[in-house]
Amino acid sequence: MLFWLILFFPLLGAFLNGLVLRKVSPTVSHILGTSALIAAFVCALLTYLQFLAGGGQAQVITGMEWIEAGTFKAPFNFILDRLSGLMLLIITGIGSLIHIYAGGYMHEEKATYRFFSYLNLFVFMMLLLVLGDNLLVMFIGWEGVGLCSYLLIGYWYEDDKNAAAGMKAFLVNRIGDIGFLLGIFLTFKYFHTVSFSELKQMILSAGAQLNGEQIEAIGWITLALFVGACGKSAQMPLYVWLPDAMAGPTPVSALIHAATMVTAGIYMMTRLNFLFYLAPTTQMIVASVGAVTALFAATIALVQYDIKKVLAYSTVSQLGYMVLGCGVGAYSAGVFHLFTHACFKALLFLGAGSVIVAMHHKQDMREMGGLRKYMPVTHLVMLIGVLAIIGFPGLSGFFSKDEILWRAWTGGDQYHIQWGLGALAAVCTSFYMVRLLMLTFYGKNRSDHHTQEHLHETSVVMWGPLVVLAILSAAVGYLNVPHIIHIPGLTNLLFEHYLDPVISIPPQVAEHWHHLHAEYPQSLEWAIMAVSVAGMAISSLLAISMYSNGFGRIANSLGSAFKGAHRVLTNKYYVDEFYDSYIVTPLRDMSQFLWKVVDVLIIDGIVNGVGQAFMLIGGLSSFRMSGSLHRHGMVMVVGIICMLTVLFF
Amino acid sequence: MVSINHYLVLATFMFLCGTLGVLFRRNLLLVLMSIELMLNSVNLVFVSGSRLLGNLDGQVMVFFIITVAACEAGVGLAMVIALFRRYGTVDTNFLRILRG
Amino acid sequence: MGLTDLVALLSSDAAIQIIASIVKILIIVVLCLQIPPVMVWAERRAPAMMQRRKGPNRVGIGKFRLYGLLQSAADAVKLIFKEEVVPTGANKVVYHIAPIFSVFTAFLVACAIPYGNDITVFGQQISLSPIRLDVGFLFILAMSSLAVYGVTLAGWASNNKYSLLGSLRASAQMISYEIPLGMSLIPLVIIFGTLDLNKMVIAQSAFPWSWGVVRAPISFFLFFICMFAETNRSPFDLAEGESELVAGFHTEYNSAKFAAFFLSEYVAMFVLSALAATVFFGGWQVPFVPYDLLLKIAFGLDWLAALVGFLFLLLKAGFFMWVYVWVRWTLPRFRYDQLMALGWKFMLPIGLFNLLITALVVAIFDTVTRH
Amino acid sequence: MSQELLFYSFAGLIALCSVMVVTSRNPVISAIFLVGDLFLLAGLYASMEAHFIAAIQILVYAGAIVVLFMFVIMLLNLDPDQRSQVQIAAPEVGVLALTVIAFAVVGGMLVFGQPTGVSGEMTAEAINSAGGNTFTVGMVLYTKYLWPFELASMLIMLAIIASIVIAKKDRPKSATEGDKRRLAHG
Repeated sequence: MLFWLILFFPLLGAFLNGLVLRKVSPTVSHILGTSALIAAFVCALLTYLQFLAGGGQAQVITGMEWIEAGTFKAPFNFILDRLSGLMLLIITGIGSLIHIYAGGYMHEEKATYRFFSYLNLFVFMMLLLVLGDNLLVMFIGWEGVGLCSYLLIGYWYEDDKNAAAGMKAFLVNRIGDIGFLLGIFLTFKYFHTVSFSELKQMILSAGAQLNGEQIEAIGWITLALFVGACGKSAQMPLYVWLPDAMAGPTPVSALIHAATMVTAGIYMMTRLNFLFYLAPTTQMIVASVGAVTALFAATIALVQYDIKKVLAYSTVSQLGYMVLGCGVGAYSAGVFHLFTHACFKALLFLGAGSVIVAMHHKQDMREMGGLRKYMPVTHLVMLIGVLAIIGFPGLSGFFSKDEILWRAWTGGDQYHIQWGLGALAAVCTSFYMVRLLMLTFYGKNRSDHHTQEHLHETSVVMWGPLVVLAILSAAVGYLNVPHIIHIPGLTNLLFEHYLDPVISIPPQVAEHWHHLHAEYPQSLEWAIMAVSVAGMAISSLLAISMYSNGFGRIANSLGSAFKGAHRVLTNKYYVDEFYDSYIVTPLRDMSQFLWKVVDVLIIDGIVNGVGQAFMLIGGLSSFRMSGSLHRHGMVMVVGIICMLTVLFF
Repeated sequence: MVSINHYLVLATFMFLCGTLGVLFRRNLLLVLMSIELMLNSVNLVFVSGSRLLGNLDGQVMVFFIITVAACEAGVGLAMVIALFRRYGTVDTNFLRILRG
Repeated sequence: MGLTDLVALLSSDAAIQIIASIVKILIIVVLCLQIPPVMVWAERRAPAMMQRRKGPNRVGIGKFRLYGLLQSAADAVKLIFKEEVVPTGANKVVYHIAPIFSVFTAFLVACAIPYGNDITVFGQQISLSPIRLDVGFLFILAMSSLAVYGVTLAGWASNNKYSLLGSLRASAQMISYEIPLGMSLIPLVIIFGTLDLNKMVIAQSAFPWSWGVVRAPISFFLFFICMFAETNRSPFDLAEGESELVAGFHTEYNSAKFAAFFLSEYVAMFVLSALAATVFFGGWQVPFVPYDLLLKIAFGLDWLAALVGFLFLLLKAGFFMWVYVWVRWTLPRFRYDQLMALGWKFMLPIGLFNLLITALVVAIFDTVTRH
Repeated sequence: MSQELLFYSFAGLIALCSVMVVTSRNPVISAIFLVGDLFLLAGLYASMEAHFIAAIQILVYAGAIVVLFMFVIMLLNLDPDQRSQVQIAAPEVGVLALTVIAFAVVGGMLVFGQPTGVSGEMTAEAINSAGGNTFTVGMVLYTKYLWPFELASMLIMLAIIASIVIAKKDRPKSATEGDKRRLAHG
């Protein structure tokens, strides 16, 4: 019962806000939307505690029948296990905080019922995605969150740019969805089920020997599903939509494009980890794509001026880490990074949102600076967020990111390059995040007089959630302390053991993985950690020295010394331009051809021709229509009499 | 004892009256009334059949037919009124919009 | 055929029933014919009482004036012996049929009211309503829905625009209020679980706390309003609003045919009053005296008990008749759109809601008592 | 004996009324005869122990539908010359003859036909012991025919809305030029 309420409340909120209470004031819609989510969070928490108290065994909750055709079955069943329970808490918990915050952020808008309705609907869809026990229910959620993302990116749809950004997100995601759909089709073709629990049982049961065809199919299935994950989780080469998605309101960026929706790909891969374990080639591809994306996005972020763009590329980069973690088989590390990232990236986005509100919706960091004295609370929480993301020892990012890098190194010799890329990306991360902090909060204020006059700390509705998130960002790292560090009273690798029942290595490859884990000495782990911390420290110091007072001499000279590289980075490697001229334009030309020639001339010609032919024939025979009701009735009666006569005699 | 044949013959006669009314009366209202007559003859068949066979489905069917007849009369009369407003007549001799 | 044959024929079961039916119908007709004079008298004396004047008190036989009661008799005689005038443009057949139809339907409904518990005569059980059906309730609704024809046809056949307007108003009003009327009574059917009015009366028992008015107060409220609207009585008497429509649908009627309309109107009032008493106030039940006890008090004579019950029914119905008069001299007339709005936008939704609630409560109660 | 007497008197009156409905020149008279028809049919139903249907027949048909007809007739208040005349031309006569003959044949077949069919359990005695006609019909209606019943209520809802929309007088619409031409043509 409680479980169903989790799903019910956000849907109710969306329904009420979107369809019933459209005329109410923004405050009412805010309270409605927020309380729906808080109620869902309370239910989720209770459900989760109940679930843990029950031993934390995965359970399938039977809903209603949905699609049944022959052997194909896709009921609305839901799975509650340690993974989905955790996601449940992240989505509803962080979602609640962001909802509270959004009330402050959106309070100048007029029709916020739309905003909160979409946001609640998003949460419902995300819950569906996370809780679904089969690929199809997950796909509904998958598409639903895509839809809500589209609607929210284009929330200020009067501006063409925002509408275009929404469209871009939607279309790029379509490419990924094709992969996902292919994955579903292939899964059903080779395993005759789309249910996670059945699939897991089939793969893991020792007796079930998969035949060669199925092993080969797993490679393709995982690859296809990974394409889907690439789309949703913004990996190369489908990441281009995420930076543009920042056109939406900042709470949306925080909730959808940082904390929850974009992690769907990682969630999906973790959910199906037993399949990915059986496909080493795919894992190699996954790890490579993740590492490359991490570095690629991080380098772009080095030179961006828009505060939200920096965070967007940072998100892409961090998602790359998580994907890297999945690729090297360290799913628990990936999910753990997902968890910590959800906390600190939501914090960073919301902090940036506060800055943007204070700056009257200016987002260019060149016009900021010195905000520390105007916004002390925001500064403090942003500082914690930045330290967390760059992996400052003791904060959450340190534990989660290092775990991924360590697992990448130990994943096997073939993964050392990926480790290198990841470590380099970490260096870049600390540079651009410190740069962001410096340009925003330190140095002299560079904004115009009018803006400067109105600079002030935001309301408690906005900084309250920030403080909660800051505490979370600082603290959650201690859930997964690596086993070389001993903190009294804390169990090492708590989180990893927590996820053990979900991460299930198939018996065929189990030996290989257990073997890998055993062989590395502790000193190596210390060394890897030292490398990361040193890189972080050096690049942070570099950034501080370069940007401590706006764009210093070093920054400018560096920019002019590497003019070419700077230009390439500023233009984001010309990826958008490349896509535009080699994919979008040819497609548009082809569509023009299909429209103007095939559709209008040929198809319409045939359809209209048929209609006109009938008009012609009808016109020729219409002289028999007298228009008299009775004549028609008589013809009918005579016809019936004739028919009956024939029937009887 | 009155056999079912009696009822059937009576129903046939009513149906004949209804049919002729539909075919030969020029007043749309009369046409609608004739249709009611036909429906009633069918109802009679249903009820007598229900009694003969000891099966209540026939009576339920009559219930539904009465429902449909009510709807038909409501919509039909609304159309008659709309027609009268537009053309000032309900005589089918003058209502030949569909003439080819 | 000898005398013994005749006696045998007359004492056969079927014959007893037929004779009983004829007697019952005669009693009802005679009873109903007494209603208009008494009511006319009441309608004159009551306002007089309210307005501190005397009212008719002169007409009498010799010295017996009977508070002017005989004024009505004199009026009736005058009315019937007036010259009949038929308007030239009238549709003669329909003009004559309409009042007959009116009286006919009013009397038919009056025949379906249970006037007392079943009695046994010559070993035959005889119910004290001429028309005893297990769907008696539906019968009453069906027949009262036919009352509208008399009004409609009369107005149309008179070939007078005031008559036509009055009849259209009256029939629209009657049709509109028939729906809330039915809606207000259906909850009672649900509660008592029967369509047989006599069984309803028995189910209510002699104790007022189990009467319909206690079990379904909202239904009674709706029914009470519909009573006035259905009979076109004040405050809903727009159909014959003298100041607007001369006299409504019976403007062109006079003499005996006018008397017929008069009769049917008062019979309809009586029927609704009796129905209210039957459905909501325990019908022929004597308050606080269960029928068994009543039978014992009446020396075990069931006809005597039934007679007492009948008198109590008349008493209860008479109260409502009095309320009719009372309201007429108390409340002003509604406007037509107010009337329609009240019927469709207020009474009907409440009726539906009441029906839903009653059904729910009964369903829950049944489920609870069954387990 | 009395059953047959009842049937023949009712049947005769029904036939008479049916003929009068169709042949009366005045629609009001037609409607009155239609009411008579419905009333007599209700009597026949009652004689066949179908009390519920009989009551419904009067309540709905006579009490509502024909009243509606009456209303519309009065509302339109047709001129005498608009009350319809039967036009008889050659094809009409042919169809008339054919129809009458066809119905006569069917009637003749029905007079001598033997009914066949699978008998159910709800004989008059069974119905009485099960709680009466209304009760048993209700049971069938709310169990076996529950969904059709709900659909019927939907249908009524639709019909109400449709009638209001069709007959609503939103803005006076006079006949367009095309309509006038067609009318003149016809």
